[in-house]
Order: sequence, then C-alpha cells, then structure tokens
Amino acid sequence: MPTIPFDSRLERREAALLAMWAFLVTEALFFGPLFFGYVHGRIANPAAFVSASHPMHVVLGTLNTALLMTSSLTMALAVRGAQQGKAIRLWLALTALLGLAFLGIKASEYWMESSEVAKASGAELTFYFLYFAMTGLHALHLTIGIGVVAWLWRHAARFGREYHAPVEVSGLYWHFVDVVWVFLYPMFYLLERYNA
Amino acid sequence: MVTVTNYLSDGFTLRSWLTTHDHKRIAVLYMVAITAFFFLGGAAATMIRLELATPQGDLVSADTYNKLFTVHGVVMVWFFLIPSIPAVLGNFLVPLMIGAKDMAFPRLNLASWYVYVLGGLFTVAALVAGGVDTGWTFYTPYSTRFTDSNVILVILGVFIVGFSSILTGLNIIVTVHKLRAPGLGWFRLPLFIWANYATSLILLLATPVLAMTLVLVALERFTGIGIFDPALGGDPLLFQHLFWFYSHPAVYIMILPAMGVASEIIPCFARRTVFGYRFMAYAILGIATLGFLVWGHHMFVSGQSMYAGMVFSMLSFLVAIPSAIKVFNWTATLYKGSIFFSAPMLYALGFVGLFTIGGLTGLFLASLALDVHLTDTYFVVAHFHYIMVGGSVMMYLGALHFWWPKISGRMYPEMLGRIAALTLFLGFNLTFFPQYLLGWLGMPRRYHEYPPEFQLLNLFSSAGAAVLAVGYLLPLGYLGWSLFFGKRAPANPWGATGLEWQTPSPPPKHNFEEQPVVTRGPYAYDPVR
Amino acid sequence: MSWLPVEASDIAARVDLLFYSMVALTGLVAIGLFVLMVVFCVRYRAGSSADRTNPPPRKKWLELGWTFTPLAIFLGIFVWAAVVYAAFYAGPAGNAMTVFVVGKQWMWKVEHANGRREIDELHLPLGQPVRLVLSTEDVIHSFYVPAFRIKQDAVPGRYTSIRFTPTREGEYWLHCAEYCGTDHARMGGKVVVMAAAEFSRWLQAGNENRSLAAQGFELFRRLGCSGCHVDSTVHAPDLRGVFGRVVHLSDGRTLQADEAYLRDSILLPKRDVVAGYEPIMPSFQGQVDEGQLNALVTYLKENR
Amino acid sequence: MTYVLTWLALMILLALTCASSYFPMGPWNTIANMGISCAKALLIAIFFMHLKNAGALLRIAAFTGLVFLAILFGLSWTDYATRQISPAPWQDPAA
Repeated sequence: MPTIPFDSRLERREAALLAMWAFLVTEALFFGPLFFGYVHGRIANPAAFVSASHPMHVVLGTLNTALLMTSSLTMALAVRGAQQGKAIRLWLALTALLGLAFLGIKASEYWMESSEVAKASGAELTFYFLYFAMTGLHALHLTIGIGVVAWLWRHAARFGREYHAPVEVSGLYWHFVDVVWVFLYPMFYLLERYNA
Repeated sequence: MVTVTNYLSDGFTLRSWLTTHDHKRIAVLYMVAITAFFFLGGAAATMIRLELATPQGDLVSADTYNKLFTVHGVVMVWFFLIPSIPAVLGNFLVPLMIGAKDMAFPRLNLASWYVYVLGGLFTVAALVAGGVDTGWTFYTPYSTRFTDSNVILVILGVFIVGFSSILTGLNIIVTVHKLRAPGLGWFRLPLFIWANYATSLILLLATPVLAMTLVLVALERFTGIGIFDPALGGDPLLFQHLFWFYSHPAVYIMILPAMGVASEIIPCFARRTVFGYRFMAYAILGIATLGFLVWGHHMFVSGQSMYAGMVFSMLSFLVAIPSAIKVFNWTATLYKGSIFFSAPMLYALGFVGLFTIGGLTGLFLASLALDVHLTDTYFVVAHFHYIMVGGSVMMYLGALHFWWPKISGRMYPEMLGRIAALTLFLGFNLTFFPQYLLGWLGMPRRYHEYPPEFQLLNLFSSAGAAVLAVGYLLPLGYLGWSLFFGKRAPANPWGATGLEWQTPSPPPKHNFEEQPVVTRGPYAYDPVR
Repeated sequence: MSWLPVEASDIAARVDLLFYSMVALTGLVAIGLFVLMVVFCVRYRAGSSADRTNPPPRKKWLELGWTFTPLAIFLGIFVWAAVVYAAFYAGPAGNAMTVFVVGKQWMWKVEHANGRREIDELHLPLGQPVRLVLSTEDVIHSFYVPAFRIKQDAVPGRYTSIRFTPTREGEYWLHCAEYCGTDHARMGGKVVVMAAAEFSRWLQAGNENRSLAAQGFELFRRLGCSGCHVDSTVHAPDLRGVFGRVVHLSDGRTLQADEAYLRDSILLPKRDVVAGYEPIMPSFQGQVDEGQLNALVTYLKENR
Repeated sequence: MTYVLTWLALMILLALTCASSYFPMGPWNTIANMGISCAKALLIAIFFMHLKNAGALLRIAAFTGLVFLAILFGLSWTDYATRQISPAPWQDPAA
C-alpha cells in the first residue's frame, strides 16, 4: 500500500481537482500544434481548404455536435448527482451511450469520406491530414472517456456525498473533450457552406 | 536506541523496489536509470571527441558519426538532463523539504518511472536497429522525407518519455500546492522547491507541444502528407517554431533545478542566509515565464522574418536579466559568510563560474548580427555545454554529494569528492573553452571532418574530454564504494537548516516521525561560527 | 593559423566591432565577478578573522541596480546588433549583383547572371555589392562563409536571400552550416574574391552556357508563354517592360512587379491577377525548375 | 436548472453557428464561427466544469493554459505576419 500523503478526503479531492486541471492545460497544449498547423494551412491555402471541406457531411457533423453537448449535460448531471449522494448510473449510462453514438457516426463519416480523400491533391491533402489527425485524436480521447465513464458506472455504488472526486475529475475530462470538438466542428464542417 | 526501519531497509528484494510507491525509492530507481543513460550518452561523446582529434574522418564513417551525435543529443537531453534533478532529487527531496509524507500521487509517481523506462527501451531499440541520424532536432524535411534511419522509433521513445516528464511535473506541482507542512508559506519555501515548482510548470506547458510536433513528423513520414511539406503548401519552418517552443524552455527545465541546488548549497557552506531571497524566487518564476518567449532566437538565419528575429532577440536579452540577478545574489551570499570548501561547495562555486561564462556568451547569440556568424558553429556547442554540462551536470553532481548522506545514510570520502570537483572543473574548461574559439573562427557544428587549421583547438578539446571522463568516473567509483564502506552519516552532517535534515539519515519510510511545523524562513544560518 | 578570423566583407568589420566590444564588456563583467568571488572566498573563509557583523540579508537598491543596469546595457546591445543584422537583408537593392545558389545534398550549385555555372565554388568581384538568392532541391542547407560573417538557410519551397560586399581578395571557406545528412561536413568549397577586371574575364571565359536571359527567352517560347503574352488573341497582359512597373490588381491592390511577383505569377498565377484580365493562366508549378525560373525572370527583367 | 439552461444556450449557439455559415459574410463567417465556439467553450467551462464556483487556483490554472497557447500562436505569428515569401519549386523526392 502506498503512503497516503493526505490528512483528509477533502484535501485529497482538492489535489485531484488541481491535478486534473493541470492535466487539461497540458492536453490543451498537446492539441496546440495541430490547431496552429490548421491556422497556418488555412491562411496559406484558403481555397484548397474550402474545396476540401465541402464534401464533409455537415448534417452528421451538426448532429454529432448536438450529441456531444448533450452528453456534457448528462455528465454534469451525473457529477451533481454524485455530489448530492443520488443515484448516478442512469446519467453515466446516457453519457457513455451518447459518446458511443458520436463515435459510430464519426466512423461512418470516415467511411464515406475515404473516396473524397482519394481524389484530393495539393493542400487539400493537408486539410484531410489535419481532419483525420485532429478528429482521430479527439475520438481517441472520447474513447478513453467512455472507458472511464464505464468504470465509474461499475463502481457507482462507492460514490456519494462523502467521496465523489473520481466522478468530478472524470467530468472535467469529459467536458474538455467536448470543448475540443466545439472548435473542430466549425473548422472542418462550416467553411463557406454557402458555396457548397 | 530504538532502531527505526528506514526506507532502504524496508525490503531488500528486487520486487520490493520495482513495486514501491515510496518517493525516495522511486528517486533511487530514477538515479540508476539515468546513470545508465548518462554513460551511454557519454560513450557517444567519447567517440565524437576521438573522431574530432584529427581533421580527417578516419575513425568512424560519416553516417556513424551523424548517428553518434544524434544519440548523444537525444540520450543526454531527454534521458539524462531533463529527468536528472527533477526526477531524482526533486522526487527525493520535494516531500522531505516541505514536510510531507510522500508525493501527492505515489502510484502515478511509480508509473512515471515505468513510462520513462519504456521510452528508454524504444530509444535503445532504435539504436540496436541501426540508429538514427537526424540530430536531436529532427528538422524537417530531412527527418520526414530524406533519412532512411529509425526516426519513428526514436520519436516514439521521446514521445513516451515526455509523458514521464509531464507526470513528474504534475506530481510536483500538486505536492507543492497541497502538501506543505503547517507554517510553510510560499515565501518560506527553500529555493530548491521554487526551482522545481517552476520547472514542473515548464514540463507541463512545453512538453505536450513537443510530443504533438514529433507525432506530426512521424505521421508525415508514415503517410507522406503533412503540414511541414512545402509541396503541399506547408512550411518546414513551422516545425522549427513548434520544436523550439518546447526546446528552448527545455533548457530552463535543465538549468532551473540546478540553480535551486546552488541556492541550497551556497548558503549552507557560507553559513549565512541567501542574499535577496525574494528576488531569487521571483527570478526563478521570471526565467520560467520569459523562457517561453524567446524560442525564435534559434531561427535568426532560418528564413524567419527579419522583424520576428528582432522581437525574439529583444526578448532573449530580457531573459538574461533574472539569470544575472541570480549570479549576483549568489556572489553576494558569500559576503560576510564563513565559508567551508567542502566538495558540494566546490561544485556550487564551479557551477556559478561556468554558468556565468555560459550565460554571458548567450548574450552573443542573442545579438542578431553576431548570431548570424555564430549560430550552428562550435560557439553554440560551447555555449549550451557551459549551461547544460557546466551548469546542470555540475550541480547534479554537487547535489548528489550534498544529499548523499541523506539518500544513502553514508558519507562519501571528502578528499576524493574535492579532487573530482576540481578535475571536472578543469576538464570541462579544457574541453569546451576551445570550442568558443573554434566557433568564432568558423567551424560549423555536426562536422565529421573539418579544415586542418582547426586541429590544434580540437586536440585541446579532445584532451579535455579525457580529463572530463576521469572526473565522471571518479564519483561513480567512490560513491559506489561509500555505499558499503562509507562512514555512517548523522541526520544533519552539514548543520543545514532544511526540513530534510531534521529526520534521520536515511529517512524512515514515512519521512518524519511526527509532522514537522515550520516557524521561520529558510536559510536561518547563524552568522558566525 | 591566425587567431583572429579574416574580415573579407563590409559586414564582417561591423560584426567584428560588435563582437570585440562584447568580448571586452562581458570579459570585464566576468573577471570582475570572479575576482569578487575569490576575494570573498579568501576573506570570509571559515576561521578567518574578517568582520562578519550584520551580514545583509538583502539590499534593495543594490538588487534593483543590478537588475536595471544590465537591462539598459542589454537593450543597447540589442539595438546595435539589430541595426547590423538589418544590413544583411534590407540593404540598398540598387546596384547589387544577383547570384543564384542552389543547395543539393551535398553540393552548392551556383549560377551567375550571364549563365556561367560553377559547383562548390563562388567567384565574386571585389567591392561589388552582391545579393545571393538561395534555394534548395532537397533538405534545408545553410550557406556559410565565415570570412564574410554571413550565413543564410536555404529553405525548401522558397527563396531566401542575403547581401554583402566582398572587400578583400583571396580564397575563403564555404560551408554548409545546417545539418543535411551523410556528407554534411563535405558540403562546401571555396569563395574566390578577385579584382573586378579579372572577375569579368573569368565570367566570360569558359562560359559554355548562353546568357540566362537568352535561356529565358527560349523557355518563354517553348513553354508557350509567348503564345498568349505576345500579340495574341488570348487576352493576356503584354510583358514588355513589366519589371519594376506598378501593377493594379483585380481586387484593388497595387504592387510593384519585382522578382518575387514575377515568380509568384508563374507559379501561382491566380493569386495576384492583374485588373482587367481573366484568371485563365495555368500554374507552371512543377514544370519549371528553379534554374529555369531564374532564367525566365531574368529574361522578363531585360525584355524592355 | 442551470445545467439545462446551459445546454439550451449551447444548442442555440450551435444552430446559430451552423446557420451563419450559409450566409456569405466574407471573413466574418470565420470570425462568427470562432466567436461562437469560444462562447460555447466558456459556457462549458464556467457551468459544466464549475469554474464559476472554483477557487482562484483552478481559475489561474485554466487561464494559464490559454495564455501559453496564445504565446505559441501570437509569437509564431510575428514571423508569419511579417515574412515575405517568394515561393520556389520544390519537389518531393519520393513523388
């Protein structure tokens, strides 16, 4: 058993929250080069980025955004439920299911887009490269998030008014993944839609 | 006398070490691992200096030479220097110095060591598979399109070890915030804690950028598409911006903890409080922050805009100021002290001298017009070795000597310690000072062969490297020897003031028999003794 | 060997003045500091009888002093160095002689305006301002002549340039300073600075190639440029005397037709379309190499 | 209740950002999209991630991330904004 360096659960919770926020800062900077690469690419090759974005399935993308934001709502409700000592399994299950639905739709989009990629040339390739890298990394994060939520679901009985730091911390992570998508959505789906 | 189990006698099996959650044992694990990598990187350096003893490329082939300096850079930067003080001494001392039982997340702490080892294995695998020849900087498009060496494997190794750094940094930050002993306010913290805290901030903020940038290189290499490819509207300089956004602050990851160590050792052996404690603490934070604003000074001739060069040059001069403050304050700490020249103090004084030279020559490189001539020559090589080897490695060794009694419970042989410190100081200057001259005379770096007129200075440098090698092997020998035959160390052999000295040597598993309470600031040494 | 590197360009003298001033300044600071450290170490060694009453824990004016004095000095050095740096890039364009340099693993290919080419050597006339235009066929290289104190990276996908004036006859080392693979250390040669008359003899002698402008004219026909740009029914701008002219673009901008603009127009014709014309010109990216591009631009410059 | 309102606001913003992209507004399309994204991110951070009730330390942590991203973007942009590029033909060796 490791030494527990904290004197109380309260201290431990505060440490966990700080650690998660610090980790999310790291995550934000982890995405940094990709976002910067996108900004550079789009300013250097505006036309290619627009033409490459038009085959994106804007309906599916919008639906996915809605799903993910709804999952953030259910996750927030799960966190509050845990803090108040209420049952949270339903909220956790909904969160995970919404996440899975997102991944399913994303996968079908990947499938449909593969033919567009084959036709692309020049800086359009850069657009697709960034699209797959960024949404792929996001999907990876979401997959980890779903795993974490499933773990919380399994151990839901342990959490209550006294001890709920793991739910809170996982919630922060889930919302962060949501925030990333909030930026990815207009970056890849909404370029000069009026010309599409 | 009651015998308390100390952390070392808390189990002798390999298993008890490899599954430990004790920050002190994890520190020892790190020490063993980075020592191995230090000698691996050192072996590469030895080969480099042997090759450069003559102008012709006669010892190894050009390809082998390129792989040697790449290995030297990759191993020394990511597998030795960056984890050296934070992961070994930071791990060992941060909880002790702030009166905590352990790091905030002991399991995570152990995990970060395993992550480090995993990253190391990938890197070693890349070496076994034939090495990599991009230099530690992985500049595109050479790394993405042209070399046929094991770039992806090494990138994977560096990517993984980056997460070890991030986890260590996370742990230190949360520990310093949440686990300080009662009464230990921020301005009562030892400067070593300030330094490791600031270092951890950099680890957290800079490392992820490197990790992603290297992933982009690997992806570009793998898929043939990428944002650094000019044929697709990308920009090779984009890589350099992202790379140096990490790699310049990385220099401060290496030097800040060394500054922290010097700030512990100098007051202790001058028997007086550190001069200008608050300025020292602010300078540490200043260096950590300003260090993020200067990366473009690596790119003055890269095709970066002239105006951006000017912005980065000015910011680079600004970051020199907190460094200057620290040097002045250390010197002023000697004033009216009562100075003992024990081995750790010799290392610390040597550190101040070498860091001063390294820092002052940094000003040359921050000056735009001079950098055009000096960049990518041996002047740069000399400059950063003065900072990283003369600074960080000297102080890592100084710290090992200073806290050796605490870590091992044994005293090292003092006279040998002093001899090693002097040997290193002389060997170091003999090795690297001629390289300043070589750079000024125009010898480019990463050269396997060079014009014959540079031979004399290169010979000095290679001879110095031999002295330096002796200087590194000496401590390995006598510190190892002292583990078994050294005199048993008392709790506080130096009469130092830090909390870590108020617990037995070596410390018990939970660090303190009872929770220490802090009632005064650090470095409260009696003025006269 | 000499302990001081030769100064063979106008820039070198200015760089050296800055360098030696900084050596003096930092040397003074370092020596002062080391003397102080040694004095303190001797005077306050344990057991000495020196006075140790009231060691100051801090001295605000002293600390502020050694914060702001270096700041002022540093800003001075910054300005000095920046002014010299600007001369590398933003010197007067006027009478500079342009030489094209192409880096390639592991050689430097040089092409003079009249078409004379050389490899791993660069001949220059004494006292003539020179503008090197650098590009690369593969990885990043860096053109480094220590005696001139110049260094400039050649970056894939674009041209970079640097200016200087050779001021001393002789042969000097030319190196590649940016690591570029296996034979990086062997990528280099020499720069030969000769008297102006001797240089023009050298330039003419052994020149098997026709002038760059003549090559450009041939390309202008072969690639079909003349089909549209010369007396044609296709509505395309007449290019006679275009160099240096102010051009009005279809989106309202105006710019001067310099070399960069001509190059852009060949490679990325849709970017800056001249007012009154349709964007119908195809891109020649990938069809012309940089040598041919240089020839075309030189032809356009001389076609008045 | 706060949560549901936040969610509603997010959905309205989503509709806005999606709809706006069908009206040609030149550079303002991008500005609107990014502005709305920032607003959404702020809503999530403040309400779902509880920055509203968080202590100073957590707020500083969140802010630090933004500041350093801004440094990465801003200082790099001092180069891109002032760089003059003459493109040269360069071919991928593999192609």
